[in-house]
Amino acid sequence: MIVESRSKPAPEARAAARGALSINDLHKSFVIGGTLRPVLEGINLDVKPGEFVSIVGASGCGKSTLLRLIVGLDDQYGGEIRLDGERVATTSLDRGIVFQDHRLFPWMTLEQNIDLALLNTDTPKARRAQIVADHIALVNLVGFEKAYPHQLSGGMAQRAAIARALVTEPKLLLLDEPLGALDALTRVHVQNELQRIWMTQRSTMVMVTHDVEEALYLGDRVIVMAPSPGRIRRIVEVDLPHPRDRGAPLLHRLKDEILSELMAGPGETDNLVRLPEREKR
Amino acid sequence: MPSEEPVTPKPKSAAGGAARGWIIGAIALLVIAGLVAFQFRGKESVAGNPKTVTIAGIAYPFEGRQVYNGLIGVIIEQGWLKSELAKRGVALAFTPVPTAVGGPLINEGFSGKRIDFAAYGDFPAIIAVSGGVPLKLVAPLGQGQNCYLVVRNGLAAKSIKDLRGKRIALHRGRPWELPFSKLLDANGLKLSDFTIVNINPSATPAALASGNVDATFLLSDGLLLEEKGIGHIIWSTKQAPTEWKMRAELFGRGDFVEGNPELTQLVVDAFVRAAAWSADEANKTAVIHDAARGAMPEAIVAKDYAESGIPWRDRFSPLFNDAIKDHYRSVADYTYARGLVRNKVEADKLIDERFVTQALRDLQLDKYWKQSSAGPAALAAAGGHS
Amino acid sequence: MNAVLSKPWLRLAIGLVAPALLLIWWQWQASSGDVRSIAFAPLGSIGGAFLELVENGSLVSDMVSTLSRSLTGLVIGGALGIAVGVAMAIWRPLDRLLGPLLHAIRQVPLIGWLPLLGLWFGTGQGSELIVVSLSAFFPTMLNSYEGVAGVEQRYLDVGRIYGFGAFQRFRLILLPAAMPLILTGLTQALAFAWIASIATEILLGIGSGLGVTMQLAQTQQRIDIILVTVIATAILGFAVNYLFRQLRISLLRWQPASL
Amino acid sequence: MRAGLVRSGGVHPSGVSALLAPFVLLALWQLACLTGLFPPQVLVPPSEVARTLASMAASGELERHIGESLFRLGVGYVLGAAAGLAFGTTIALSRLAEAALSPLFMALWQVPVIAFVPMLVIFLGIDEPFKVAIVALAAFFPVALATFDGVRGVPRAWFEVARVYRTRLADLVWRILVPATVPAVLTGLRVAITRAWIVLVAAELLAADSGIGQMMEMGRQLFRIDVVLAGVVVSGVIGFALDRGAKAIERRATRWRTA
Repeated sequence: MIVESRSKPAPEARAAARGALSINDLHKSFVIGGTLRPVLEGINLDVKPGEFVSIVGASGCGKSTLLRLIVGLDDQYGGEIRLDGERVATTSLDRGIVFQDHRLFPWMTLEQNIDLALLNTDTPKARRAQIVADHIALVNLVGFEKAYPHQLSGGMAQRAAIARALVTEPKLLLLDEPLGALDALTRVHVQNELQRIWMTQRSTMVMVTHDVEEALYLGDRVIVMAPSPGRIRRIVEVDLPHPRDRGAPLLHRLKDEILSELMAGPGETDNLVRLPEREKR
Repeated sequence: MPSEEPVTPKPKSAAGGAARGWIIGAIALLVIAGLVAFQFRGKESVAGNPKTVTIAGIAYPFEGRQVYNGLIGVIIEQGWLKSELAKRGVALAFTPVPTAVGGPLINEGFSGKRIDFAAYGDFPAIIAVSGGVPLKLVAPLGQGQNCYLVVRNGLAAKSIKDLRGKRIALHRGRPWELPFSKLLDANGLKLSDFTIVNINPSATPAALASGNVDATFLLSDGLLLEEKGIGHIIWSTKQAPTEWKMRAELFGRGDFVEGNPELTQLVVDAFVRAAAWSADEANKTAVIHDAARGAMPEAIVAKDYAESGIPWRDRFSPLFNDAIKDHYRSVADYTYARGLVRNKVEADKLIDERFVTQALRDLQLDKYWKQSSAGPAALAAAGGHS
Repeated sequence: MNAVLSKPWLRLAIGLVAPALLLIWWQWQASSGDVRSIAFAPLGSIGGAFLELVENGSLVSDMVSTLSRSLTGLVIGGALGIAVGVAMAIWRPLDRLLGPLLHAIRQVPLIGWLPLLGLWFGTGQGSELIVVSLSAFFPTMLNSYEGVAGVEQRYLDVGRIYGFGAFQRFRLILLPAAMPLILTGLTQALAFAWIASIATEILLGIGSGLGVTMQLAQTQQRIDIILVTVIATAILGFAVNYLFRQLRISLLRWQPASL
Repeated sequence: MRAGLVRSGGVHPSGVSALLAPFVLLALWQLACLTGLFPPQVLVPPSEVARTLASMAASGELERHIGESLFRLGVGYVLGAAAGLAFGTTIALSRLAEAALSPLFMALWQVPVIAFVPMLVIFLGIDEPFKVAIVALAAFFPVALATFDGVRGVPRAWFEVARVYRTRLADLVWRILVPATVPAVLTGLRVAITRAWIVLVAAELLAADSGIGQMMEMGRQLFRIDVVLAGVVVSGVIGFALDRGAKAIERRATRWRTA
């Protein structure tokens, strides 16, 4: 097992071999109104353990569907999705996910919401309280253990959802536009938190976002997808150490490049204002 | 440290709130458990005795329990029947039935063979027999109940003739429909000469008081209407031959009576003993007091029982006579004619006199009651029937 | 205006204005002397009847008897209602199979069942409890079904992600999410069980209960006693409803405060 | 495979399986009668009940009963529901009205209709107005309660928007209140239909020459359990149709509201 050393060795480095995601020739289509509509086609992607990959693309390029397939909520697909060699069929504690709407259970306190993730793990009961407390500290929510979701702000709820996803130490953490619903200021804070957590936890992360800047700031690689049917147009390497400086010229150059690519579109002469298609959840 | 967003009020100390919540919850559970237990108290299961004689009777709510006002009440107090049956290893059980829905409940009990005997009205009994439940009239219970024709205030009507074309409240399908039709026949009238309004007795006082109906025909609650000043009585079965009254008897299930003549004899003996006790002038006040428990006020019961024509002793006479046979023939004819029953009942087959005659001999009471003298003479007083 | 309404004792005072007006109107009807005095007993005689019933202890025993019968019916009918409602919401074929039948039976009035109940359970102790439980069963079943069927798929997804078994899904997601509607069902069931309890006391003939006293008062044309039982029903009903609302508030403290 | 729990509003139980359970029940019932274990007079076989229904339908008696009952239900329900809507909205919108009227409302909500009979007879006589009033009373309470919950459920922000644009009361009610409260109100209307139907039958027991309730009461008095069971079938079917109709309206009206 090769322990890959990162530029800045994290204090409790996880066994680096976990969390290798490989997707080959993935295709998926929905039956909408009787006709078969392809949503994802010919997706090939390999994510190395501990790597942070961002996926960016116009709405309707199937990025959320891709995540639902990887996490196992939807098991109807062609092709292969393997995590550390195991084929992905249904949900498993090895693959965590954070949704755009935080989906904390309104009837549970913050503590209970995070603790429920450990319910079916083999962590002994005694240690669970400690693990939950650690993760609440990790996302800076100390003092709100007994709060109900309706008593938390959007940003705090989103951080709680991240804590819940991390508490099972999943090999792979998926983030489906986790910061989409937050205001700009909170989003920057949570991005920093996310990066700090990623560097300490060292788990593999795949984040879907519509914000190119965010994708570049956080991702080792940025997958640019094209819509209908969803396919990978280009993979952009971001060769900068973490934590990164938001003002780095490389980031700006890559941002303009990706944006122009996204805006150009593959030769379709559709007008700019196109009614956003309701993305299939 | 990223600055915190404004947060809604800090969650109150959950520990304090939760503890108080648990205490309230515990108290609430205790109260509910207590109330539920209260519900299941006193539901002792009937002793699993192979042989049980079950007698049903109209029961009244009195001081939180069901009491039987008539002869059944006396039987229970005397305890003679219970001990006699116990000697033969047979248990005695009583089924209380409310006045509001007495007849149907007993008929359903009879057809389900859950009831062996019932002291109840003539109409429901005939209806049961015509419905295919074999019953036997094993003992007459006195002279029957009086019915009253009450007219609302401000209406100067002296007799049923004056009410022609008026609105009369009559609860259809109930036993006192028969004496009303006899009164009409005696006066050459028909039901169609009136607008008959079908109201439950509980809604009648208000209807009479508000003038929605001009008159009503019902049992002793008529006396109450008069006492409350809502109307005045212009006719009652006291002015008619005794067999016009609404009668109630002791009926036994046909197959039980055939199969267990000895037990039936004991039951009839008990009823005759109770009748003898009630017929004794000395017990008059006790009888009236018991009859008022959970039913009409005592004064009304006394007024209802007060009848110059019938001596107190005869009021409880268990003797069979032609008047009773005529009564049940007319009930059978009326219910069939009115389409209340689908097949006609043979009244004579209903009556089984063996047990009363035997009981009178066993209890040396055969000279206690004389055949009541009610005959054609009394008929004349009923308004010139030809 | 809001300042006035915020002080609890002032709210209570305003709350008593309408009942006071009702009593005055009542007294005016009762003393009108004509026909209406039949239905409107003057307050004095109602007070007298109240004391009479309290002295012979029948009012208290009636209230306890009716309250215990309706609460027992609520406990039995409610529990069954939640179980069946939830089962039908979780297991679709059961809903398609049982749903229409239960919704049809729900519409049948009490009088329809009495002969059959009398047949199977006799006129003895059991049948009135069954009737009361039935009347509590239906509203709870209906609301529990709507509660569980309405649970959002996104919460169930979270359950799947964390490997919830069927029982965990029920205890941690379905039940709490459906709790608001289940409590609404139970509140309705309480009112229906209460009314059914009084109806059975009249129709099935029971020893004691507010319905029994009401029926007896009607045959004896004691309007004042009827009104005492009505007032007792109203007060007891109001109290139990108030307790239910408090239970609801404490059980649903995770919900944002309403308007 | 556990069927998805997404709100099943759209899926209408397919006809066949909906009829399966009633059919099985009828078959069992017929079997029970043939065994002779139960008295034929009380547990009347379905074939017998069908024959009675047919003969009553032929004689036009059934049609008269149903016609009168539905007429009373219709008029009473519309009156009761309208009053309920108005009352519910007023006590929801105005804090003062709520403080003044809701205690009395919560107290009367539990009182059985039988208690109002003497008063109603005095004022309305014993013919149609009396029965219509009883039905209206039965429908009033659930609708008022549901409207209150519905209006109170409207987010306060919407009212503030209305105040900012100084919308007139009529627009406020029509454009904001009505669409927002439709789901809750419709549920209340649905509960009210069942309540009204059951109370109507009880009212017909008290004083009526026709109507389903009267038919069943006479059936029971005359030991014609087949007539009573015919009444059970008719009231079940009619009640079920009314309920499904209300549910269909509710589903169509709440289509815009995703779970």
